[in-house]
Amino acid sequence: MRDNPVLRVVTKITLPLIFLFALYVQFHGDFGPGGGFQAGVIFAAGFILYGLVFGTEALRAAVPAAVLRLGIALGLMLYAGVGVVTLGLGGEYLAYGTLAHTAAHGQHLGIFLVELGVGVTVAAVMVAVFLAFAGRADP
Amino acid sequence: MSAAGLYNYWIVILLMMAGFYVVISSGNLVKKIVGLNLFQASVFILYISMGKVAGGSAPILREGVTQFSNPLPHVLILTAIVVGVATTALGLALVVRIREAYGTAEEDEIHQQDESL
Amino acid sequence: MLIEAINIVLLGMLAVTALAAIRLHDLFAVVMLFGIYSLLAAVVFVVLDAVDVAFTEAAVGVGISTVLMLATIGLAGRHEKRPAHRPLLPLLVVVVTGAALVYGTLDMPHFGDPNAPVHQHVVPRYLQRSADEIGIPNVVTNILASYRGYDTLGELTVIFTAGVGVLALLGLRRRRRERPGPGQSPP
Amino acid sequence: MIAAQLPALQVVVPLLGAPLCLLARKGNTAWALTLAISAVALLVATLLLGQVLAQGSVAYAFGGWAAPWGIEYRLDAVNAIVLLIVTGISTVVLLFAKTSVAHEIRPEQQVLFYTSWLLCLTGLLGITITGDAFNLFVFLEISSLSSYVLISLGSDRRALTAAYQYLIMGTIGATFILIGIGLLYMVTGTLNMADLAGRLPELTASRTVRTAFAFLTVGIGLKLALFPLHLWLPNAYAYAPSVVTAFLAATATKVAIYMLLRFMFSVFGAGFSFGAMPLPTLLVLLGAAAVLSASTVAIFQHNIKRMLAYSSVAQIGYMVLGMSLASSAGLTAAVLHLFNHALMKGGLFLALGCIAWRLGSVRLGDLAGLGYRMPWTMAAFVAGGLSLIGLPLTAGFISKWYLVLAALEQGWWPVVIVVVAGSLLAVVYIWRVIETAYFRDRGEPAPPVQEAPLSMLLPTWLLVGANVYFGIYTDLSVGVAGQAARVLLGTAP
Repeated sequence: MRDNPVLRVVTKITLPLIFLFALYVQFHGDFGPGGGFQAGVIFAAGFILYGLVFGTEALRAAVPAAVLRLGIALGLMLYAGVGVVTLGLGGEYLAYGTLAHTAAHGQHLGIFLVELGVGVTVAAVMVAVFLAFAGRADP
Repeated sequence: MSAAGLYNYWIVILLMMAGFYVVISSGNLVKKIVGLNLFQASVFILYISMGKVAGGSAPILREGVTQFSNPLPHVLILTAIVVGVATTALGLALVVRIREAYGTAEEDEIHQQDESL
Repeated sequence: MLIEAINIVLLGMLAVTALAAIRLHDLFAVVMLFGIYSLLAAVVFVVLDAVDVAFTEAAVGVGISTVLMLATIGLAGRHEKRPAHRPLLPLLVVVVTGAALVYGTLDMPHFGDPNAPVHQHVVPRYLQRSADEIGIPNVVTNILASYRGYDTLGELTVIFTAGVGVLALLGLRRRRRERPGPGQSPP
Repeated sequence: MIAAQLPALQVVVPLLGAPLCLLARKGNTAWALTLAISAVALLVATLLLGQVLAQGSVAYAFGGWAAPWGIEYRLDAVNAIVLLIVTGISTVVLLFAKTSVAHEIRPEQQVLFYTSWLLCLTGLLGITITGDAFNLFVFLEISSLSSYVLISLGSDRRALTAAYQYLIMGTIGATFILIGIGLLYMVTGTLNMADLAGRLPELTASRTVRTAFAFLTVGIGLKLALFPLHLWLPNAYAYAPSVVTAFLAATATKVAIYMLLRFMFSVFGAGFSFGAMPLPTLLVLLGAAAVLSASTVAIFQHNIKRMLAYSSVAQIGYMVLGMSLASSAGLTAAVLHLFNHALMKGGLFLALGCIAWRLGSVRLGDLAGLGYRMPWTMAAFVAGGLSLIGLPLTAGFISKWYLVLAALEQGWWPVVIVVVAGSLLAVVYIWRVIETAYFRDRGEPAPPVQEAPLSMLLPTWLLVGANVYFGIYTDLSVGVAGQAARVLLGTAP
């Protein structure tokens, strides 16, 4: 698969589209179906495609282990951190209304941030799981 | 009268039990995990079925629609699907390690190796 | 009525897929059947108005889970050993469990009934007031991220746990040869 | 202001600690962070118990959304005491963990190990404190997945199969619980436990509710290792790392007992669970079978960890027996034994952890003469064992005494006989260890074995000492347990 030039070129063209679609799903959950989880999965699918076509070593080089760990931790910290911020602002845990001047604004901002957190951790975990399984396959 | 309204649920129960049967009857570690997934996916259908309102539509608010299906089971099942895939990933990782340590993914062969110690 | 008919047909197809998965011993085929099962389930979800769930089931069931299962049978072998005899105890357990569930359906509200208790108590507020209280048209997102946002934090923690677990079990680097034999803890 | 937010902090602090811990570079850093977070959680649990004892019950609405629309945390005497047990045991075992984990877990896995520990703590606390049935399922899965990881890190390859077996059984249990919660939601339209409790009484005749009851009982029974659903437990405890066994044995099954109590008494109500359903008969039979069969099997084990694991199945039987009486005295005994058993099994498994650290083995035969070479460790084991048997002046005596009194109150003589028989069987299996350690020669010249270091002995003796303390001063434990029993029966807020 790795020596097929057509596949490599097509992948290089497709990848930006996949990431764009992931971003669309990430930020469009307000109106249609979608949200952080689905976006994270699509994002990870892009990386996994890259790994399948260019080899898992190339993917390991592109996303080092330390970055993956950071991503896995950061998304969850963002979500849980939003709750801590609302505590600090005098509301209950995850009471987004306190985040902005009006409750509705605060809700929008809060949902935006937690969905982002979901997307980051899900994408990082999926890529890590793929690499972990792939690492066992190579003799 | 009663049969018509419950018929759906009975098929879903059949699906759930098919998955459950695979989990507890199969001796292959991978197939057990597949069974768990079948079992859980069928439970998801049970939840979503109870949220359906005849004549309702997807719970996205828009002009001209007044009758919606129940969104709460959808939310619960979104969470449950994610929990399910997390379990699957962990279970399969365990299977890979067991296969490396024992050279097999069959329950009875693993059991024999541990017995012979 | 049409929806119900479509639903019954889909559920029938699901049943056939599940029963085939029980009978087959080639794990590759079993996993493929599972992929088909997830796809059919996603269609059922669309028919039942759960578009978000359908999207996720397609991404997870057909995508992630199936790929992981294929990867695993690539590493662990694709053939299931045939059991020496048909296990009777599992069959008994399943029949009893199924019978209990069918017994439980007898007092259930009927499929699609708009007056069922599930549609009465908690949910009307989400449908009627979330537009004012939160202001996002997709009610599922409102409940998921705000009303029950704490559940979703838990859900993300589950994913995090799975990530940590897979890293602990398999590691990110290429495999090193390790402890092939049995034995007690090292000295 | 902080006081009002304590219920959220109880779970959120360890939850946020987990990703922080993942970023640690060294095992020791991760350990220090985990210990600090666990200590904070213990402090929070103590303050919460104070709040509960002062004002009866405490509620917390996440996101500011009132229940039943939002998710609610709700505390009373029953879960406040369980929170204290979980955080207390976690902290003491973590004190012990540094040396033991450095020995048993590979360096590159230590950070992941402590991260999983925090996740497991988060899950157990989340199950205990929540007032929402579906939220309980989510946190149940956090604690389950992380405990599969913790168990699989044991150094024997059988740890992998034990973790896998537990994963399958645990997921079946969780799915049954999910079905039960779904059926309840179907007929009531709510997921909030207090709200469910208000709506279920008029539905007692519903066959759907009865099925939900059955599925919740079986599902929780699987997590609880209730006889005969206990088959995953002995291997999981025997092959997990020493500290994991101590932690899980003292907390996970306790939280499962709590779940059973919460659903049977608070959600369904004693009138339904013990009137309309045949639960008392069933529980008394299963409890008695657990005590007698598991204690007997324990006698024939050569691996002491496994022996104590079977003993745990038996101890769960005592708690179930207390529950089956469905009286104030019976529930007091059940909650009391839940508390005391956490102390004894925690102490015993830590003593075994010392032995595993020095000997690299916990097989009975290898312990010959150990009583003279590791005197403090073996003395701790003996003291913990006496509490397990139920000798006077130990915590184990107190809970068994209350259980016997509760059974006599209702004239249930067979239960008394089962308790006495179970205690005699415990004498036999604990005596086998004592005999080997003190009265048997190794035959060959013994390899030089030193006593365990103070960092391990102190936490061990802390738990063993607590067994003696709560065997003499019973005001606190019996008082809270009695209060919990009244809450469960609905005679106190």
